Amino acid sequence: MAVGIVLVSHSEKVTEGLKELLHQVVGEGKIVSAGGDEDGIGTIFERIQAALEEVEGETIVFYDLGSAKMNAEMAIEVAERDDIHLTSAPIVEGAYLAAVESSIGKSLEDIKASLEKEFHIEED
Amino acid sequence: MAVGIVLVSHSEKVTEGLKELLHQVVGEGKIVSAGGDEDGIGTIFERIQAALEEVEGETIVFYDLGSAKMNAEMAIEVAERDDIHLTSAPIVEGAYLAAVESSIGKSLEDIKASLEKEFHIEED
Amino acid sequence: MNLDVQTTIAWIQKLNDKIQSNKDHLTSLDRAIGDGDHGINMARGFQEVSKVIEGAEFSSPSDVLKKVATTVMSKVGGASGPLYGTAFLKMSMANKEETVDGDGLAGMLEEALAGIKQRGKAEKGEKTMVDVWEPVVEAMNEEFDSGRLREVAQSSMEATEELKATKGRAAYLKDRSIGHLDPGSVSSFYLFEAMAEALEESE
Amino acid sequence: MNLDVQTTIAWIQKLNDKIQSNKDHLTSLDRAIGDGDHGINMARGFQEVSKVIEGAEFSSPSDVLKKVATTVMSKVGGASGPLYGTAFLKMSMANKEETVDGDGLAGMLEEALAGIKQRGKAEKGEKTMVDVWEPVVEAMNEEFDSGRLREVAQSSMEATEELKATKGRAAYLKDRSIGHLDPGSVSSFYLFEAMAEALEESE
Ligand SMILES: Nc1ncnc2c1ncn2[C@@H]1O[C@H](COP(=O)(O)OP(=O)(O)O)[C@@H](O)[C@H]1O
Ligand SMILES: Nc1ncnc2c1ncn2[C@@H]1O[C@H](COP(=O)(O)OP(=O)(O)O)[C@@H](O)[C@H]1O
Ligand SMILES: [Mg+2]
Ligand SMILES: [Mg+2]
Ligand SMILES: [Mg+2]
Ligand SMILES: [Mg+2]
Repeated sequence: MAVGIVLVSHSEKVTEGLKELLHQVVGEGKIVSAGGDEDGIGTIFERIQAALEEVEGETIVFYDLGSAKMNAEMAIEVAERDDIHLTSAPIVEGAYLAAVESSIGKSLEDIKASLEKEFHIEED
Repeated sequence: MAVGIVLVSHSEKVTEGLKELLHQVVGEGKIVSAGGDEDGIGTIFERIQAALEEVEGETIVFYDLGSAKMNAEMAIEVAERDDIHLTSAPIVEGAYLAAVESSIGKSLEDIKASLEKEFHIEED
Repeated sequence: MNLDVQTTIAWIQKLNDKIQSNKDHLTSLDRAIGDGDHGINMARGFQEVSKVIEGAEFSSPSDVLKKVATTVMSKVGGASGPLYGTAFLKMSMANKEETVDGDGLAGMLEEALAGIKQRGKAEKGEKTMVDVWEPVVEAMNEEFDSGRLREVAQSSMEATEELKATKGRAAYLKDRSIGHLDPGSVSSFYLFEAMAEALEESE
Repeated sequence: MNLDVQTTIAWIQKLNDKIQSNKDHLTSLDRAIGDGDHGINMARGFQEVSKVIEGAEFSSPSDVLKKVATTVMSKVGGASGPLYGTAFLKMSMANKEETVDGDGLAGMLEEALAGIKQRGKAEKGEKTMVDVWEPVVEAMNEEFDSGRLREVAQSSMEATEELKATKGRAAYLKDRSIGHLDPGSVSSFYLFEAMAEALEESE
């Protein structure tokens, strides 16, 4: 799987479960879960940062709610890499599409285009 | 919370985690998780059926992938109730919106309309 | 070429045998264009079906098929659970006679196909089990014959290799789905093969 | 009215004290229009901030604020984590002098506000902490004064009660958000109140 996937949700169970689901669909592949905070529901910048480091290379990041987005944006800025894309596509459905496309060797650009088409979103 | 929410995903962790997240946002409320199958990733008609029975009253059902949809449709047909709506809105983002609106007393019709607007979908 | 209770049970048991011995084959086909669980789903569900119909008493094929339907719905899971569940349910509703003749069988299969298409919203050519069920129904509507049933099921199953998927995960794979058999079409072939065998042995 | 290392530490410790003793208040405000975790998020994060700056040596206010920023980013979570994290980071970058005077302080706050707005994409009037930060920055740009700082922070915090939310969960609540104080605006008031107290005590 070429493009890595980072899952940022307020719930660690959601990202862990989603990761398992995607692994069953695409087999191996760089899918990293960065969900939850120390008291349960929330997101933590440090976990996202660690996830981005774990993936390396072209990466697409999914988030669930607005505050997860801010933490993800911050982690991406701090990483100072230009091969990471933060998408507003829905986390479960979007990550499924991205995982399948990545597993057949699509590039980050291709996957971005597919997400835009499928979910009627405009990415920057 | 007036309108109940049933979450159907291939992963039990996803629906359980999402349920916890929604409970933190809206407090108490009828949110039932019906995810996974006996071997892990999948959906099982029986669990959805049980979830629908547990909720009672106006209910909105979210699913993740196509086969979850079929199982949900079948369970809804068998239930022979006309107060259940199956939505194609994204499961995490859609259920969040629905939970918030339900918690402030919105009706099933109102929530359907909000989901259509927010996610550019057409519901029947 | 008539279906009675005993033949119906033999059909389903033969189907279960085929599924159990081809579990890995179905799973590896699904790994190529799906999520790799079709063998697991079918084996789990039909194991249960086999157990459930073994001890029970039935008054008609419809009776057996209804039991099969509800067990499949509850235990198979995935897309194939609701699809096969619907198929068996429609068959059980289509004909309630104690012994179903060739025309009756053709009518049952036709109803099952309609149920599958309604449930899955797939049309022929989209690389799903519909690509086996539809040619089979067309052929059996001309004349019900177990030899022809086996033949048409097999050739249309094989023809799914060249189709491009537009449903489910395989749809995202698009052109890459070409060159692989559709797993649900292969399990549907087993269903028809088992039916043909049971009917022939009952003669 | 100058900020040195010691005053900066006093400011942050006072802020932590206020957060710890108002943890339940912040949480119950967030329960009304958010998800009920603002007190928990802030108390967890600033507890850690307090511990981290206690032992350490710093050469400038900028130095202290940078440490606060990275700890807040890592430990607060939620929306307020990245927002306050960004605010403290921008303050630490805006002025690196050993002692920051009134003009320097106004400049720091202005940069922090810009960071919050860029991060959260909120404008004034949307019932967020911006509704406290923006009036404060405007007033301090005229003339930095601790009494005025406290006054403006308090009145603009109180004014959020009448605003309608358009961001985050509260946005879905729309009109129902009216009549409740915005939790992040209340914690922002504590930040400015603590700053005013620390500056006054250092004189
Ligand atoms: N919408 C559909 N209509 C008809 N058949 C379908 C549809 N979706 C899937 N199938 C059939 O089901 C098979 C896959 O079943 P299975 O692997 O058990 O379920 P899942 O796809 O949920 O993992 C496919 O090979 C195909 O024949
Ligand atoms: N986009 C935003 N821009 C500015 N401030 C925001 C924004 N979103 C939330 N806030 C502030 O954060 C506060 C909520 O913080 P907190 O409860 O800790 O995070 P969360 O909303 O993720 O649970 C709100 O009261 C508001 O003042
Ligand atoms: Mg499968
Ligand atoms: Mg499956
Ligand atoms: Mg909150
Ligand atoms: Mg929160």
